Amino acid sequence: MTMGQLMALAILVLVAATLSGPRLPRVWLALTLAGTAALLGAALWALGGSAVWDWRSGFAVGGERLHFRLDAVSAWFLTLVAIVGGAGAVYTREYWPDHERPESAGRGRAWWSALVLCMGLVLQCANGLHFLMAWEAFALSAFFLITLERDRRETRAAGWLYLAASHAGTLGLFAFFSLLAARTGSWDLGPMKDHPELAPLFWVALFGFGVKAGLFPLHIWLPSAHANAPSQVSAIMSGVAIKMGLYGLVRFSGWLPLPAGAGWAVLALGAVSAVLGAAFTLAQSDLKRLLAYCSVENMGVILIGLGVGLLGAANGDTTWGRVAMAGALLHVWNHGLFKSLLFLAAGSVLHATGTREMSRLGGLWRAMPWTAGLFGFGAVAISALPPLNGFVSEWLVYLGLFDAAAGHVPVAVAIVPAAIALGVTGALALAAFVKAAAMVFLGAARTQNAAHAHECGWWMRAPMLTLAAACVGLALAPVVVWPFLRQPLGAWNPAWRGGEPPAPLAALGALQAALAALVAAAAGALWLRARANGLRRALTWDCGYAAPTTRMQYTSGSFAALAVGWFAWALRPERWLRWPRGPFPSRADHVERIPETVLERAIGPVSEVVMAASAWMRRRQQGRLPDYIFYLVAGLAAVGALVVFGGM
Amino acid sequence: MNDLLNLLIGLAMGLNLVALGTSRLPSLIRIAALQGMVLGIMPLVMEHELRVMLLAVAVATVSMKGLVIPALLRRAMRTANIDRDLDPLIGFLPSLLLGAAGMIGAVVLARRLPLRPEHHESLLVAGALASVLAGLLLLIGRSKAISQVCGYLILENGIYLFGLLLIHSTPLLVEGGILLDLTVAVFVIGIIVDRIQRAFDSLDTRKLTVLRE
Amino acid sequence: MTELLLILVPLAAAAVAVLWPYDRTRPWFLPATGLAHVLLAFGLMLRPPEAPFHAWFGYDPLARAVLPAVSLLFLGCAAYGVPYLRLRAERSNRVFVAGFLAALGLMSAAHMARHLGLLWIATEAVTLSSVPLLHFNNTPRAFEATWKYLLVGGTGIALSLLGSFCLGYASLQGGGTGDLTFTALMAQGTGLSRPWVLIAWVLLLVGYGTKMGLAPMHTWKPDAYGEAPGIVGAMLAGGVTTVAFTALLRVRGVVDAAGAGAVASRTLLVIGLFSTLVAALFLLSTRDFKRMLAYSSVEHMGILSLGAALGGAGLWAAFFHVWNNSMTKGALFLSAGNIRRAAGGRTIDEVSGMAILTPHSAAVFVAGLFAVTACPPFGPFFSELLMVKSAFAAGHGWAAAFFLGCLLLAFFGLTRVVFAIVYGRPRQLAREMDPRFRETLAVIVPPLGLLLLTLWLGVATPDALRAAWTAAVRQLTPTP
Amino acid sequence: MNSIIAFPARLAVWLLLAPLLPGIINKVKAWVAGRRGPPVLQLYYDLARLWRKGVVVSTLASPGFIAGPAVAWVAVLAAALLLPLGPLGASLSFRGDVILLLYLLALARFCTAWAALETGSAFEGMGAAREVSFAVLAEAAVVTAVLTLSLQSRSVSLSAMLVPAAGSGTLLLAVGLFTVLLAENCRVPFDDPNTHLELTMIHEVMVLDHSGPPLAAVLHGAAMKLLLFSVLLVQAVLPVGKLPPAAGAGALVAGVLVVTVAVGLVESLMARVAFRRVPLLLTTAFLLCVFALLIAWKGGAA
Repeated sequence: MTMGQLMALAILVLVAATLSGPRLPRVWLALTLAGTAALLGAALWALGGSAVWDWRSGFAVGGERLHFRLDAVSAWFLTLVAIVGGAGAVYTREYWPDHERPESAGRGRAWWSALVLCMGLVLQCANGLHFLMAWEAFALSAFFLITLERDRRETRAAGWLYLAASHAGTLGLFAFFSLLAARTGSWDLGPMKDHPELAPLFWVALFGFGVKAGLFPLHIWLPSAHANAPSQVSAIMSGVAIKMGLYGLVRFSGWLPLPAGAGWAVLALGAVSAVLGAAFTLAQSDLKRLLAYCSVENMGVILIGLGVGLLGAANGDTTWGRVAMAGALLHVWNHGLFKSLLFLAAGSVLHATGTREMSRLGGLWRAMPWTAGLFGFGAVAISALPPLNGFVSEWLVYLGLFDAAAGHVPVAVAIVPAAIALGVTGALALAAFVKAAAMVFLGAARTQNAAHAHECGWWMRAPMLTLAAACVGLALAPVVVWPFLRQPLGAWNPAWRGGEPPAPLAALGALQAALAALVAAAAGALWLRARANGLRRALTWDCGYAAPTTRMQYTSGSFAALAVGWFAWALRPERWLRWPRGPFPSRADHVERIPETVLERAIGPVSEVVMAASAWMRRRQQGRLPDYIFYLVAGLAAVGALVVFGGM
Repeated sequence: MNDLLNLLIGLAMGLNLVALGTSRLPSLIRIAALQGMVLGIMPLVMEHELRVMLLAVAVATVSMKGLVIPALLRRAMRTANIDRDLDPLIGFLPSLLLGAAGMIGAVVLARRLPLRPEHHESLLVAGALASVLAGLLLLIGRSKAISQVCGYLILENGIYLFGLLLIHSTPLLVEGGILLDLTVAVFVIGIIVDRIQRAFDSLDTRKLTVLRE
Repeated sequence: MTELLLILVPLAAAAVAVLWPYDRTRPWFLPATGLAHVLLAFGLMLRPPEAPFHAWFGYDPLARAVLPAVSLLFLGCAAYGVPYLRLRAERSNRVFVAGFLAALGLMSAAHMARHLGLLWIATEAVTLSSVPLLHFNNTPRAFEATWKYLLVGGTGIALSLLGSFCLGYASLQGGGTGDLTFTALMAQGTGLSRPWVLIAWVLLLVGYGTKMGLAPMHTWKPDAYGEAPGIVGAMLAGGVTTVAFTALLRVRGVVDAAGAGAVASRTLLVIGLFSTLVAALFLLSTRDFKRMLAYSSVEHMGILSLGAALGGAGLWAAFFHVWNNSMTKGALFLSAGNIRRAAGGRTIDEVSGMAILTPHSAAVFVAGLFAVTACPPFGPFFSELLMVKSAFAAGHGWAAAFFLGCLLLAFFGLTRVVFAIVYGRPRQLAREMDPRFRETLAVIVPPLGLLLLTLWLGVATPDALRAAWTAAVRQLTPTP
Repeated sequence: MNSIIAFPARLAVWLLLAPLLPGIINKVKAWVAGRRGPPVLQLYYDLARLWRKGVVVSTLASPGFIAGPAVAWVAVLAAALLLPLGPLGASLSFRGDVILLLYLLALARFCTAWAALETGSAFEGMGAAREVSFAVLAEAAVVTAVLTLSLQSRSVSLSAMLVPAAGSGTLLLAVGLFTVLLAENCRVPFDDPNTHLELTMIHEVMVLDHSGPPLAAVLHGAAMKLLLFSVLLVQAVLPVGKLPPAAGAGALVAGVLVVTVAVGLVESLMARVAFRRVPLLLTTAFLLCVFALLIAWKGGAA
């Protein structure tokens, strides 16, 4: 059985799954798992050997022959699609079942497998026309997944915002691909480094794909969409879908000639996304919104790696560029895995308590130990702490930056600030995830529904465990991943087709394993010692205060206040304060809200101007016939003027 | 020959100004009808020998433009017992001035345009343009439905005038078709006006503004 | 000779329908005639007569490239008309059916007219024959809409007549024999007197542009489409506009041959982009979903004239888009008609949650929305993408960018309205919805069929059509 | 020196000598204040006693409450072992180990904060919030310092990095790192380890609820962290690696002592700054490191 047959099988099975989704949940689950398994097989096949599946159809679709091409770069992303797609499908069975969601469960299943299928197609289309088709189909199925719960007003609003932003990006891609086709004379895609005149197109692509990837100024749609979507959808959106935008950037930065400023721009964009994304992450008080902003941050980290890679490739295919690029690609996998894990865990919290508001949760670890443990695991991983996998990829990116800096390369002006930005990002992310995990799972329950939470079942636990296991694998044996990782690296830049790891991955892996063991041993030992000495339970010693209430706990807002204050220039927090007055103050309150700065402060005013123009137009058309005739005559005059004076 | 034609055209152009200046609905209708008749007899003046088809066309035009449609409009006006003053959106004096300016402009333009030798002396082009302008001016400047129909009539008269330039070249079949279409159009408009007057109790188009943004 | 049947069959059917005594069975004339017309149109397209039947009338490549689309659309509307007229059994449908059939015949005539004067006559006749269809509802609103349609459209059509005369005079002045067939005019070419040609172009563009509904002459459109029954709206948006567009193309061919092609392209480009912008701005804040369709139609007319302005590949894409526009508009208007009837309201303040009340129509409506906003795999995606591509290829980069911006605004407006009426909870008005209306197969299949046609056009464009469009492009571009 | 004895030696240094530093600091403070003060070995007695004591755990706390200190302790120890120790060298050295060191310290911070939040106490939440927030600025300074070192030495592994270039840059770097040391180890002027006003504390308030062996782990970990930073600072300033072993060891010990005394002096001569001013101070440290970086860069470029 060849890779091509495997791919074809996967596509057919997923189509069947889509059709079976509305009516037959079990069949759907089986088919979706089979399809994702086939996808995974094909992807690993492509990554294993440097085989490339290249297939052109005999028939034409939309006037162009289908052209599928599965090379290592596509396969790298396809792996993620397959894993998360399968895990989410299993999760759906318990999280979004027919008996709880009679109206939307069926649609949800169908669109889910459609989404997986479309993302798979996007990764394989090597023809601009079909790439756009798959791209838009993927965007639309994502839209229908986000709006599954469409009787909720905010879900509809979030869905519309997503669709609008996504369409803006798609129109950017319209321009990109039609320019490409207009200049090369064919819709076919492939390496075109030998057309220097195509270089400026990179900027159009950066916009088009950047919207989907949620890079900082273009991320406006991301938080609300990921927060309001059903959690398994948030997981695949945040873990995989936004990576499609990244795939576009990687793919076409590898195929097209690049303008001189490309690496610099990408690096700067990445640094901004990373730092500000992290700042916004810390400031959020809605668990899923926090996770969503964290995706912006991680895309920033990946983009820093990509930017260094571009600079490295532009400056003579240097080793440091290779390291950073490897880190970026590896972080794609890592972030995909633990971000999905975190969203699934958040979903199980939402399922158990019915709220995403962190200041209404707390102390859940007792009721839902599995979720708590898995979320904690994810938090450590996403804060890029050793001994987990997040660290491995960020370490590679750091290594690229440090190598470049140590080498006193000409582009160090860009490299050094990026390194510092990455450090700040790490610290912010750590703060954010300490906060998230602690506010939700530690301390005392802040509300009744938090107190009466229940653990999720195995259908939801199993996918989370799978994702966590994958993370552990990547963490403890990064050197095993290298043989796969070098394929996309080589496919992206043939000069980097080298065999040996760019960094002491083996040493790092060994150290991480040792550290893990040591940590476990130490924890165990301390626990035993404490038991031996006698372990007594008592009230929290709140500095002698004997009657602590749950309201006394630090909330997410107060936890973040300090750092938020430092980033107020970007976050623009809105505060409403009423100080306690008089000897026996009746009431005092302090409301704080972190606005969607870009959306409310930048997009808002612009759209108001447009709407004003629209209103002006409407006032011109009030049903008075003489006016209409006048417009007609005015049009006549205008056309006449254009004819007479237009020539000169 | 040509002088007679120019005389008629001048008459039509004068009627344009009167139409712009009049403040009463019945007189406006009368003016439009009169202009229609004047135009109707022009082909007979232009042609040397009388052809049956030509005669038929002339008769049809005169009867339609001069009699039937005005009658229709009068009926609508009477049944819709609306006040006979047509309150202008553009005042009478301004419309008069605009009309005069348009007429002068039309004459100037007609002089600048390349014309066939046999049309050098005739006022056809100028008259056509002037009537078209006057018609548009009425359509824009008067608010009552009937007055707008009159404006439309005058506009069409202008086009008809221009059509006379081609009377030798275009086959009468086409001419006839065009005339038929125009008259039917105006007829339909008349019918609709009649219907509207049943639907709404007034023909003031300022009241016909339910459909709006 | 058989070409004439395209005109005569509907007219004859109309005549018979007038005389037909039974209100219940009369509607069946519509699908019958539609089917015959489709067969004729496609048969003649696939096996075209070697020479046009007459210098004045003929099923020439241009007609072959456009008329079958109108004929298909008519078939869809006719199929829908039967159940629709059964719902409106309270009043006689004699005039309606006759007018509808006559309109088809006259539209065929207008598409096939190869003589300046005949073209105008047929267009005007189409306008007049659609008047009784417009005020079929007999409400004051309908009459007001008709009134505006007549006067604005009438003024426009009058101007186009003046333009036709000017073009005729241009040929006379250029020493022509006064033969006003397009072939003759194109043959005369640069012999035409340039000033008159330019005047003619301005008048004809504005005149037929009014019929097409290009801004700022679009003002009659929302009123007419908003008040007319769904099938009439579909026919106006997909058929009558096409007539005017074809007319413009024929004239443009002459202007091109007269050596003023650059001027024509410039004006078409500007007016097309302006229409797209105006439509987008109106779409952003309109609340009535039938008027929304009207503005969307204005937008697509702008797209068509943009394609015409680009010429060559752009013109080809414009023909492609004519087909897509007809099919998509048909699907949208018919499903909107269902929704309108079921909801008993026309604005997003009165209507919502139709996905629950009329699931199928709502689904078709949403799919149609994505089709009309150029989302793949529907046809408009391909035609508009081709248009953007040819715009870039022709070096009109800024025009393409502006165009894409307008598309984005339009997308915002359309999605806003459609989701508002489709999703959410049903409103009170829908409780006392028309009791006779049920989502039967008869009212779902026609719009669905048209939608599938759009899909088919996009995904698997038949080579016959591609060939037809190429031939039409060749006919319109003068060979130096 | 072969690693069979080197490794135990290093381990011994980190585990056994670390608790000396707080003692010395306290001695210095007492001496400046004219008191006798606690014995230098006080921390050893405390640790020994705590290791034998029983444990009181908040009713809200999860097992993480015990695990946290353990993990943090391991993380600090691991970080320390990565750091070359003068003539003893590092136990393991590879490209990029410096980044691992930074992130191990981050792991320690994560676990301490986690354990602090286990109890749901407002005070410990406050402490944790401050710890992680100030770490943001401190991290920037540290990363800049490390970048400076790698620019100087054109290498990215600690053992090769710690070869200071003589010059004004080194001085700036020293001051910057010293400030970071004070902040990271929660000394005056950032924090007052032995005040009893919880509202003003960072680190101490995070461990309010710990007792017995976990508390011992926390205290020992803190001591090790202090030693780690002073060793890093000394080796960043003095060319310890280049000297002959004996001299090197002497220089290192002397340097660490100087740093410790300096900490003590700062604590006795300065007062805690208001929290509002802390970011300012950290930013100053960051800027010092940036200047050092620029100098190192020019040096490298020349």
